[in-house]
Amino acid sequence: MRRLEWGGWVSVAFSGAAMVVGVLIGVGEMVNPGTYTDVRYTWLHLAPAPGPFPNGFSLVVGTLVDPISALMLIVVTVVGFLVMLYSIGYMHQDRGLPRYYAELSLFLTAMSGLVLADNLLEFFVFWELVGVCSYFLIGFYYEKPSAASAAKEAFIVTRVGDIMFLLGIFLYFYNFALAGPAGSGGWAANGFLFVNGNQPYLLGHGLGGNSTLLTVAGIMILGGAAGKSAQFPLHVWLPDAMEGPTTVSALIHAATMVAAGVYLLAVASLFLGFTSTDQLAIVGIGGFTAFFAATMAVVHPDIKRVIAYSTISQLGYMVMAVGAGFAMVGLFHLFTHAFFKALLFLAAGSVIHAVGTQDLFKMGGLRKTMRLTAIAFAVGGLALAGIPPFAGFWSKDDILSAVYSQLGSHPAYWPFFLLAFAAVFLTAYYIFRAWFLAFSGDHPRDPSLGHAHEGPWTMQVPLVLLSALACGAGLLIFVPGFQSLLLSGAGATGIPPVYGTTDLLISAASVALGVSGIALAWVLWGNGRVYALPETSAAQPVRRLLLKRYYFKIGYDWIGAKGVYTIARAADFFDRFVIDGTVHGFERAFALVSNRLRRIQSGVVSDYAAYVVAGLIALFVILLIVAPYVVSRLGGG
Amino acid sequence: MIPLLSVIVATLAAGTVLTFLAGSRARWVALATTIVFLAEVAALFAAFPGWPGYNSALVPGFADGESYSWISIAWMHVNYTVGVDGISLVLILLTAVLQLATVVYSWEEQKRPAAYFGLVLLTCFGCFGVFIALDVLLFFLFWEAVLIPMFFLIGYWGGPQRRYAALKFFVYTHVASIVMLVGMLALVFYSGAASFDFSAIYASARGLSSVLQSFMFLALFFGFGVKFPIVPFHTWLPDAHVEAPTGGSVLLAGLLLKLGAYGLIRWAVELLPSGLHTMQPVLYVVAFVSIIWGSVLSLSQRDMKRLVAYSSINHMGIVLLAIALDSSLGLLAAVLLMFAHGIVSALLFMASGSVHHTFGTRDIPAVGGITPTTPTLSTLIMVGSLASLGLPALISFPAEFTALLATWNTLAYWVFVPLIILVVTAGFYLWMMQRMLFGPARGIPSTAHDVPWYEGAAMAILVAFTVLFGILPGLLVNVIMNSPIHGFPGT
Amino acid sequence: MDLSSFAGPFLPEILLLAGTLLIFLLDVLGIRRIEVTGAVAAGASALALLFVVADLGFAPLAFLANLSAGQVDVAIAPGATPLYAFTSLGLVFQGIFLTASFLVALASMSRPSNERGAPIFFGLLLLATLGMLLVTIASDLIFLLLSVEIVSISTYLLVAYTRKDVRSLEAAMKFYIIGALSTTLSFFGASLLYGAYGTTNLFAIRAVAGSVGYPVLVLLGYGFLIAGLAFKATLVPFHAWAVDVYDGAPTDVTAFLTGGSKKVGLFAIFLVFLGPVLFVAPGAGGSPFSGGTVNIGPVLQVTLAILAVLTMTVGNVLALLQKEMKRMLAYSSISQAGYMLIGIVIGTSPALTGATLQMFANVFMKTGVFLVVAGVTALGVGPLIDDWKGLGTRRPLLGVAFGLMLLSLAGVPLTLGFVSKFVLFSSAVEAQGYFVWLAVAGLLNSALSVFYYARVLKVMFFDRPEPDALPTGAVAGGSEPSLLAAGGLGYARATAIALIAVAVVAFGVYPQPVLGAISNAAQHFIHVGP
Amino acid sequence: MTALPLVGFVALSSALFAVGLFGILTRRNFILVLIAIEIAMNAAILNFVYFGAFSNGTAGLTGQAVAVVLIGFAATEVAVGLAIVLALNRVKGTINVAQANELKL
Repeated sequence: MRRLEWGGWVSVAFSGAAMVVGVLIGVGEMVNPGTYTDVRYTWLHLAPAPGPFPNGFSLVVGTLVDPISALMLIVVTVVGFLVMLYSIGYMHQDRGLPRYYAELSLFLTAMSGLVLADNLLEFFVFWELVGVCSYFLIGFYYEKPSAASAAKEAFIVTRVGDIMFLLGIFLYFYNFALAGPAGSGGWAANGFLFVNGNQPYLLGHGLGGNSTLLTVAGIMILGGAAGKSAQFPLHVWLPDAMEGPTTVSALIHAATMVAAGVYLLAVASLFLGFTSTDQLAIVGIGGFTAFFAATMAVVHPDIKRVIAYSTISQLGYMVMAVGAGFAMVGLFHLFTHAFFKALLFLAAGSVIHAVGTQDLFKMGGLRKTMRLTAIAFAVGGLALAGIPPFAGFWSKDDILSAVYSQLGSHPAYWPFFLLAFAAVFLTAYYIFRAWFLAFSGDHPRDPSLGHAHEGPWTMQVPLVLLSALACGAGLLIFVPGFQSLLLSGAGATGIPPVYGTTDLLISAASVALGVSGIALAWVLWGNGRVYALPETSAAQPVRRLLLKRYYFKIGYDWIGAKGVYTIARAADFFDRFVIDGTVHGFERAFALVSNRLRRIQSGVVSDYAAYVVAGLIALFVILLIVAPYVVSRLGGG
Repeated sequence: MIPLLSVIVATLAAGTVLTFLAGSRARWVALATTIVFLAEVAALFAAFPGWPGYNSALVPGFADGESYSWISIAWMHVNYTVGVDGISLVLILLTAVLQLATVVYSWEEQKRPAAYFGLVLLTCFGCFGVFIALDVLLFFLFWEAVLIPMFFLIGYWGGPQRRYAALKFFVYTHVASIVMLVGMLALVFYSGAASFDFSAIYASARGLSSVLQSFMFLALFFGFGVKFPIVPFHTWLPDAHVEAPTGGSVLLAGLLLKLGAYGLIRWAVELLPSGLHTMQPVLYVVAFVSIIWGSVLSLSQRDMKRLVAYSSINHMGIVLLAIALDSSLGLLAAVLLMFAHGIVSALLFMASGSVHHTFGTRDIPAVGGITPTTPTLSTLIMVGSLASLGLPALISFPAEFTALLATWNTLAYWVFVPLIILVVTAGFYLWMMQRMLFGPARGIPSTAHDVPWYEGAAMAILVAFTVLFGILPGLLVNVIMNSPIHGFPGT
Repeated sequence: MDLSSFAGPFLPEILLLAGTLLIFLLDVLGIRRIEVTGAVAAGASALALLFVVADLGFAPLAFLANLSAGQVDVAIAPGATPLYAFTSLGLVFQGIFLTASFLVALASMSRPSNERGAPIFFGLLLLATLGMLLVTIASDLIFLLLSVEIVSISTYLLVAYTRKDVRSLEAAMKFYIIGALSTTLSFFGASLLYGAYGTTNLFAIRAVAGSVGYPVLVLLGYGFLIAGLAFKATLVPFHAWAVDVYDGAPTDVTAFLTGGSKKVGLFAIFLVFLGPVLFVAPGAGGSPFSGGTVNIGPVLQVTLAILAVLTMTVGNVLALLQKEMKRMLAYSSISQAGYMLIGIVIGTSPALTGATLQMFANVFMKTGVFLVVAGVTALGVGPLIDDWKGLGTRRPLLGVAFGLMLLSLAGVPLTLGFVSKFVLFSSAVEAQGYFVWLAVAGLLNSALSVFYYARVLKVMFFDRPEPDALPTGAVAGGSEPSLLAAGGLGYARATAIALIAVAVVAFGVYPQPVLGAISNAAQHFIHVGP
Repeated sequence: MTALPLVGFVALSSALFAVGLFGILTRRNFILVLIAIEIAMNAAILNFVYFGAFSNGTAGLTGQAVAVVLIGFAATEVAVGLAIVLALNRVKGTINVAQANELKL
């Protein structure tokens, strides 16, 4: 046990160091953009040759620090360090801790690599690596079949997105190999780097007549992002990913990895460029997901899954913002969301740590024994609900305003805007439903959970720090340097800066929705009691639909387990009995024929003489009739 | 100039003979041979890129070329001609690595070890010969020399159905090599090549009419394709793998399948460009079917070895696809994939062998939750599976990425077929891991213990290569592209 | 005629005749020891072999050469009808036959010394070989057929020489009846050809082949001839006798039959059919009944091709099913004849080279395996393949030697059998066109043949013998013979087997000397042969 | 002479040959088989005689010479056959060829 904790502290120390470096780099970039020069290693190089790559072809691995990666770097390293610290207390009773810390550290490495990647391929490499870390960590409690299953599901569903991402990369690499300013040799020759400029690289240089291809490529990128960021219809894996330790949920499945999809969209939007069709698709997916996921959170009894649905929903907001052309706004929400969502998870983890269950209906009254946690959860909830001045308000409000500002030129955004707007209400409702269920009332509804207490200081410190960030991170928007950091990103020009010019009506409406959501939660759940919805209620089918997650999970499982597996069984049957059966059929026929043939050796010499005479007659037939015919047909030998 | 290739041939021949005669010390002889072999391969690499005799008149287009007359009569000139280029060199490296891993893995082989190690060395010797031979007869000689030891490895050291499996392996590959031989002879005689040498045929075969080229290409494709194996001539592979001893499976998957691909590249694609061009649609169809079939069938397998075997069909389908693209990027991808699949499938077959030793069965539903009992084995299975499903930073990824990119370059949206299959591939590996490695412990005998040191060491060697070339694929790429026959850009 | 100038070219034949007479003389004098008579036979064969090799131009033996350059491969003047002609291909075949006879004689010296009939055996062996040598130089159909009959009649008696064994006598009876029937067919065919061509000289026939006005008569004649000679060459469906005879005859005789006398039939087919096969009438051919010209060459090619494929296939398929060692080898021997026939079907010098090399290889392989079988039978091993269980591990050297021969028969690389098949099938591809399919058929058959050879190997090396199934030696019961001892086999037989095993590998690794000589001979034969 | 007689003679020898073949196929007695073989052989000999007689010059002599040789050869062959019959009869006690069928399949 001593040894394991020592190992944990090593990870804490290193992630702490990483946080220091990460924040220094991030702030350094903020203060003085372009400080950090790139380091590159050429991974594969094809010399110039006729064909698709007349000027050659390079795939490189390198680093790129620019404002958005600086921002992400701060998020990753800060949340990473805090979660690592929290883990010391939270995980100390678990087995397999070396594996836990190793995998978590590997995740942080890969995530930093992803953030710093300077081209799509490198991005993809780290993208897959964070995916596999996520796979390992979801399946950390691998003895539990549900955890093992969830890990697999997460990997496969994101893999579906990944292949779209990969195809997107092919499209960019092949079809835009020559894109670039005159004399630069084209994009392929330069290693497909993300290039800073006044506008997205491909929109500026490579588009030509290929806007269809660019659209398709953008859709593919969206597919990849949807897989990673659990957007509709690839959202199913994230709630199940809650099988992992809560720390993992906080770090990977709330703050960082799931945000990589949004980050990818932002990167693509800023460096490569989307067409307006792409944008509509992205806004549509994001807006719909924001609402769709929120509805499922409304009824769920599991505290972590409620937060997970909320994550999906919030990611939907970010996607929508990027789609509408406000990549920086989306990233800002990503930034604040990382803190308050990590906070919510860690607070939930604190509760789970204390009571040993995730079922909200068994909890209750915990605010008395876990005051700090209750406050932290409340702070996170307020931030999530978009109540000023908490962090979530600023960023979410920016998103709504930004999308709203585009409605005039893009009327097709309207329905998605409304869905996202409605989701604000749901968000506030479900998160406070969770709060009331867990913390209000007199005592836990399940009597066995009576001995709840706060965790050790390693758990409390991160809660406090994250609470502070959840309160204050949004206020960074008033720091001029930060604002300019966000505005200095490539492609920022041409997009109306929305900071500070927030549409007040939108703000007021969203705050009102948030408050009314909280109020409804209070009315329904504020006294700590639980009401059973009557079986005959008209709402029952809706509740069941929501609890069944709109049957998506069941449907996907059916496709996987029944559909594909049945095909596989059928193919196996075909393989064994038709393909192999044909071979065996030949074998049997051969044995049959040769056994008959064998009988001609009767042992009686007269028979042999008869064969000779028969052979002679056959020879005459061949020589006089068959062979001349064959020869005349073949025209000689 | 030292005739390095002949020195290696002599080393391997002497080592093989000595191993057969060494009795109980056979493993040491085998190991010593392997280490000398590795050192000599290192010497081959050391001279890169300024290889001796590169592009010489004797064996144009190849390094370390040697040529001696063997049979010379009026109408038939057979030479002992050898040489390497980037493509063969990479596969020679694979041969040496897998030989080392196999010898180490089988360290405690109890059943007639001298014969076992001798046959292992003979197989690798044959593979090495195939990769350096530049004469039709010499090539065929080595080609067949691989077949026989493998037949015995399966037939004597194999599982319960070994006779059937060995026979099936033999029938399929032997019939295929006959068709291949006819194709090669036709190549020589129809083109009027001055000798059986690769370079002589290379000089004359291009003059053949496109129809003739197509027929010959088809014959060669069938001959080499069965070794790939291509659907529907693949059913020997799962049976052979399931019944073969682990060492046999490793060599079978790691090397023998590569012989088919290498043969196709060297003796069909390079010599019959317009044949390839005409037959391209056929190759595409076969490749796509193999990719889909291998992957889908893996999904339904219960036996771990069978699963990996079918996944080999899938991977080799991608190799075929990459070759069929007829582009330099595709060829590069094919060779990378061959190397990657050689290492990774070897790792997975070793892992399934260890599963069998440890738990007495390879039936996936029968064993579960093995990770606490055998953490090392479990980790190795994970690394192998993840590498096989194409995780970046492991060796398959650069290969598959290049292959798919090349496919996109040539076939555009058809790339969806292998791409979607990537999901299925991930699916069956993950499902296997879920059922075997994770979940509550199930069917684990009380005597189960983690892998012995030699098995672990063998797999560790492969893992090292998996990671090394996964992170630095450029090392391989630079060598592969040093193959002037292909006109790779930059050579 | 100056005797010496007559004796010179025929020195090998004279040697064999002298050997025969000496053996019979010794018999009369009461000297019947097998070592003595065997040594005479082996010595005569070996000496004759040396002369033939010298005549073929093997430099180190040049001092033994007795054929001058003007006597071999001489182009025959138009109109000339010599009874015999020396061709280097004929000399190669003389070498082949003498090798067979030498090996069989050598090995047979290890037959039980108390066996009766040794002088008859060795005398007839030399006499049959003499007939074979005469076949190789024949250039007249009647001369050829009579020479073949010398072989036939000698071998009928060879099969029956023990006079006691009921199986041998049954074999001899079958051999005789089918042989006599075939002889009749041959001569009847020859008579029809004589009627059609007005001559029995092969050179004359070659000159006019196909251009006569009686195509039906010619084709009927060739049909009879094919049937008659196919008996000797064991082509399907004229093969049925061979299995029973090879099985029933004393195994050393079988070795000679398959190694030597079968090749006589094949070489006779070469001699008779090369000329007609090479003849292609100008213009398109038609039916022989339509009165127009018939492309006798292609017609014969198609016919012989059918026979070749049928022979190799049926032989192989039936060998697969055999449980008895000798019968299995007999069927395999039949299938080998199919391969060799390919050479004459194609009728090019590469094809002749391939077929000749195949026969050269076959002398070692087929004679070898039967010599081993004879030795092993003498050790008390039963007739079934399964009776050979564990032989390879009990007697490793014998096992390895036998294994090498089987591998060679199966065409495994680095053996003589591989080289010969490779050259033969290469020649089929070299001829291009439809001949490629002959190569495919042959190769597929050779793939099939691997199974029954592999089965023997498996039984010998992998199967555990039942307890006491394998006597350790007829001489010293009980104690295991040491690895190197010839125990039980006899030193002469062991020497012969060792020689064969070495030859199979040596020529397999470096075939150039033999292949070069055969290739030369075949090239000449195409131009100056009958 | 006209062409007709030759055709007739050939027909005769062919008939003779057919009789011989018939005998070989149907007789079970070794001696009778030997006789049948001789009949067939004589058909061939007759052929040589006719063809020789009907052809011109020295070519015609060949046929006659061959006929004589073949008569001698046939005698030899029969002698060998009789030797085998005797030996077989001694060991097996029968000269019925159909009963010697130990070697088969």
